[in-house]
Amino acid sequence: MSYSPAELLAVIAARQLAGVKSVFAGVGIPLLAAALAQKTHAPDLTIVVEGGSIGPELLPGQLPISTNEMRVAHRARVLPGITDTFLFAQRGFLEVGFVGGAQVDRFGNLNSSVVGPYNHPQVRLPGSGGANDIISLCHRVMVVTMHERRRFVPKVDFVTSPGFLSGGTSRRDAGLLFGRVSQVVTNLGILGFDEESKAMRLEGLHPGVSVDEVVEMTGFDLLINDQLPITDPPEEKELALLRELDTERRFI
Amino acid sequence: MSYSPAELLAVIAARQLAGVKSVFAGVGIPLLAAALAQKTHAPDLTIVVEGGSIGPELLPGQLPISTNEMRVAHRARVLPGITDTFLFAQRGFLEVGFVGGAQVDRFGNLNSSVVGPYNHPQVRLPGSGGANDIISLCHRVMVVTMHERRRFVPKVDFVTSPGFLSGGTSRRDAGLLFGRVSQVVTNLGILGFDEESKAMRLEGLHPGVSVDEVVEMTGFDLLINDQLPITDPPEEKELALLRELDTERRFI
Amino acid sequence: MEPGDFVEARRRLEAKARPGGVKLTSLTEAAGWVKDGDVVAIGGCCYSRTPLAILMEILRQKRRELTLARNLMCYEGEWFIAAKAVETMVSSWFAIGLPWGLSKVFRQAVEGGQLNYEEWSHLALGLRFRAGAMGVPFLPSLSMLGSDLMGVGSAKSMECPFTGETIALVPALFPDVAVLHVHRADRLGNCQIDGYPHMDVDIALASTTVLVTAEEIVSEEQIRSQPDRTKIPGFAVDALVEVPYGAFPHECYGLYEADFDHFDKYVSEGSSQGAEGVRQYLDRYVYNTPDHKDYLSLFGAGTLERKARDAQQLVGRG
Amino acid sequence: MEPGDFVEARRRLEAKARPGGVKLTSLTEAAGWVKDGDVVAIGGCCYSRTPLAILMEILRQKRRELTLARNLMCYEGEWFIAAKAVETMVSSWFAIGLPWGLSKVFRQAVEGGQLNYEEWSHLALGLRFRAGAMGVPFLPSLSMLGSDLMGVGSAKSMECPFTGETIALVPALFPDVAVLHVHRADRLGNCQIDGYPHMDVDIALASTTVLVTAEEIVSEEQIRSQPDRTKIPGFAVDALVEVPYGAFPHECYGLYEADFDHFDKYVSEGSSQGAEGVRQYLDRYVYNTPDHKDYLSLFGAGTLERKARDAQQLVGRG
Repeated sequence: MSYSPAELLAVIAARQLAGVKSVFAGVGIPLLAAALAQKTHAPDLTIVVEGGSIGPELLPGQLPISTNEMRVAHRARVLPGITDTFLFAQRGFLEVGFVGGAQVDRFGNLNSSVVGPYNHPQVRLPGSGGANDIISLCHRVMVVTMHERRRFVPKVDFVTSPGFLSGGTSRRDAGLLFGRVSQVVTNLGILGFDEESKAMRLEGLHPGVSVDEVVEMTGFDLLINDQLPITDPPEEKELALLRELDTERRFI
Repeated sequence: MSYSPAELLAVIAARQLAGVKSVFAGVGIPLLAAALAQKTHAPDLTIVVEGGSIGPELLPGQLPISTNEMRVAHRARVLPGITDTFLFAQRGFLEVGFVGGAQVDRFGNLNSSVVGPYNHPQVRLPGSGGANDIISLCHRVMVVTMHERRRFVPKVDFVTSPGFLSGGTSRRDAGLLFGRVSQVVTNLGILGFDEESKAMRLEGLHPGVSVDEVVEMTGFDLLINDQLPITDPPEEKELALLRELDTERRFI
Repeated sequence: MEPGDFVEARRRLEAKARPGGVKLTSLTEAAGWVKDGDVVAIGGCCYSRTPLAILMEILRQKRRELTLARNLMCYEGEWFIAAKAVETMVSSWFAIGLPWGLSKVFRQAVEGGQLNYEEWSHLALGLRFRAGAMGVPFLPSLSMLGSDLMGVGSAKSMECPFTGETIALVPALFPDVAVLHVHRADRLGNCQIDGYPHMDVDIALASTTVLVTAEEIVSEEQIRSQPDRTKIPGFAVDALVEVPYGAFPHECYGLYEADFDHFDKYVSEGSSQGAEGVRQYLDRYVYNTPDHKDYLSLFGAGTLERKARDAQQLVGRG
Repeated sequence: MEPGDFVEARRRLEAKARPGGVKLTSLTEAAGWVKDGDVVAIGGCCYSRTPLAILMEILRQKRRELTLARNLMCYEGEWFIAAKAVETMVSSWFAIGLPWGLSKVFRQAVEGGQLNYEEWSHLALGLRFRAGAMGVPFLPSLSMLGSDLMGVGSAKSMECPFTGETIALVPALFPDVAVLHVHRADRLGNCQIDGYPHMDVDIALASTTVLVTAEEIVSEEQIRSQPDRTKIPGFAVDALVEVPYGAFPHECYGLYEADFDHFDKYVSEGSSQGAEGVRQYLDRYVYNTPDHKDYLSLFGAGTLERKARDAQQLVGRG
């Protein structure tokens, strides 16, 4: 069965949620992945969305395009204020978070603010939104992104969302006592971070992808695991569930 | 028309609310005074009660006996949480507060915690409740109390609720930038504080009360104004309104 | 846990792997979460929405050396003193209510040195719970500055780095257990409270373990039909028990008024005789009533119905 | 006002003697409270409950040199840039929404140096409003620590006096004016919001002047019958205007869904051509529509009704 890169991302991200009880998800692929996980590997999963929605259900064919709209509140159990929603994460209630960004570097730092200097940017991007908070406050965070050389840079121009900063203990030293970037899920493979140096490491490949291809699409020296398991391809059931949700194929 | 000391207190306190727009009132005399003011001198008065009730109306004959019960929420317009209710005062929304205490001293400090040392008290009293917050956070605060020598002490055993502390600028120096004890309304007269020293000063007498009587009932050296206007006695209308509210004469 | 230790508080929350599913259990099992020596925070305020049913069950289970934290303590505080179940109380006020004067039991316990009493201003204690709920070590305030309350607890003051002014810092309180009584919840523990919310939400979020009794367990559909009324999310709740009249003879907004006649009786026959009087009351009302229905039967159905009518009238639905 | 200056903020609130009575007025008079150079905080979030009617009136009144503060900015931000009405924006995010990509107008303004953009994390900006609402100079948080966001605004960090850990201190934001759109209010300004409350309550309490549009002005009796739904007390409100569809074509929870077809049109015919395209849009939709009814007539009654039906369906009342 064929599938798009976005479908692959959603399926792989969903599988990482096996047994997880709460997820802080943004709209698009993260929300689809969370909804898929709920129907497959994580029946007790509570989805939390930053606009202030706990436990919503997605309406097939009417997926939300912002974290603050009725489609994301559909059949929710709680509708807290936005600040309170983030404070649930700061207190420690939310296990897994999803983030993305225009740039990601070898220590998992993300940039969604500016290309170039902050005060005179070449490109002004939309900014953090909740990304900085999610990466700082959830137990663990998954970066979900397309794997492109212009995106995987040696050092982000601006640390919007702190990964492991300059590696080693620098994240902890800055006062970020909780949470960590646990995985980077891309359309090419699954990456993690070296326990000591916190440098990014290739840990798995998706079907049909070579190490060379990953290296080619990565703008910095990547650590590479000795063992590189090949991802099980998306199952028919997983794809069917996704496509039932995103009937318009807006995101997948 | 004859009236009880409690009725006198309620009437005088109500008159001090002329033109006031918001009052933080506890149950008993303060709430009666606020309700009376609303019907006479302060039509736009919003009553706020610490249990979390904004704009309630008293039910004649069913006056509340705690700040946290349905009688104090009757016909309220907002029912906020308790912490949020006090935060309205901290932000500066609430003009006048009422407090009382087992002891009050010449600088308007109040004690409702302990007689004797804190750790080995002769008498353990109920404690601050919201009194400390009200006196620290409202624009101005009125102490409403019976005038007794054992109550008007030179120095309170324990500062539960800070008046002017040790006088002069000491209240401001402690970080209490806002608010002040503006008046002490008793069954004998009306007292204020010297602008410089912040020592308590007799500023008015109720009908039939002599200066000697006030001095006799005060356990410290009281400043005494040259001019001591005599309070207008409670009017029939004021007493009638009070008695319509407290039909059981529970508090008056 | 030390005041303000947000790191340890969060680690405990992360470690306990709070269940995500159905939280329904019995009063006995719910109260079983409480261990000797725990810091137990009590929801409601004074005689409003006090979780009496579960507090009674904690007494039946003979817990010891507890710390109780509640913004305004009512006579449930006397019970724990008389039962020798409490070592320290953290509160801003302790009495039964204006008409009943000072608490003799409380006075004797503190004056006699059997009870540590840690006094905070009402707002300061609220901010301690809120700091806990927010997962931060402290909150700034102007409350308590200059007063002797600064010296009896663990508050600190600092120079504000933005304005140079003196600010009080109130440390987070992270209770081991919260006990709360709410109007309704679904089986996953999503709780709705009507009327004044008191400090229950902050207490729930600040505590490591949260035990809730609800007047009514309702369908998930019902909660979902009014999600903007849900105050406590299910992921913050460990145990949930349906207990109608679970706060009685204290009040529950809109559902029943407090039974002040019973308060009179409690004081005249019980607590006015000090701890021994309270123990006799507990024998009759708590230890000899194995469950909450037995307890309620001591009040009579007529009383319960009358108090329900009074409540409806007071909130304008009578 | 400097970030965190709670003293000045409180003095302003005390000085203005906020009226206690009826707050009803016209859109023109309400917007008249805004002065050139003011810091204006905008309620709602992205395209939800944006107070568009009053924002349009502020544009009609040709205000200049404003600072706009909003957690997630949607295309109303482009309007103020194109109208040369804004000098600085304080936000955590600026775009129109995923399908419409980056905002060309925003990019050109920032990249060309015509707009100061102060970026905060979403939580940090929320805490700035909350600190303001609480009347304190700052709130502690873990948000933004270690990131470059610490360097672009006025946040500080400190060693926690209770735990020794590093904590970020986010300074209070005290806007001069708040503009908010709510579901209903009584004439005294007691406001109820259905569904997600976003940050409106904190924004209202933090601001010196509060201007509210409501879908419906209801009786005081109605507010009093459900006081636990009231989010903003009347004493925090200066001006109140009844404006049905006051957020349209943005959404209002339960009442109307956003009109994404109009978004498409706005982008393709307007903002994709940059500031000039937006100015042409403003000419048609704002400057040439003297009041909100004229503006709504451009969308057609059929659209408004359809969006109302969609909304009811989404919240389960369809």
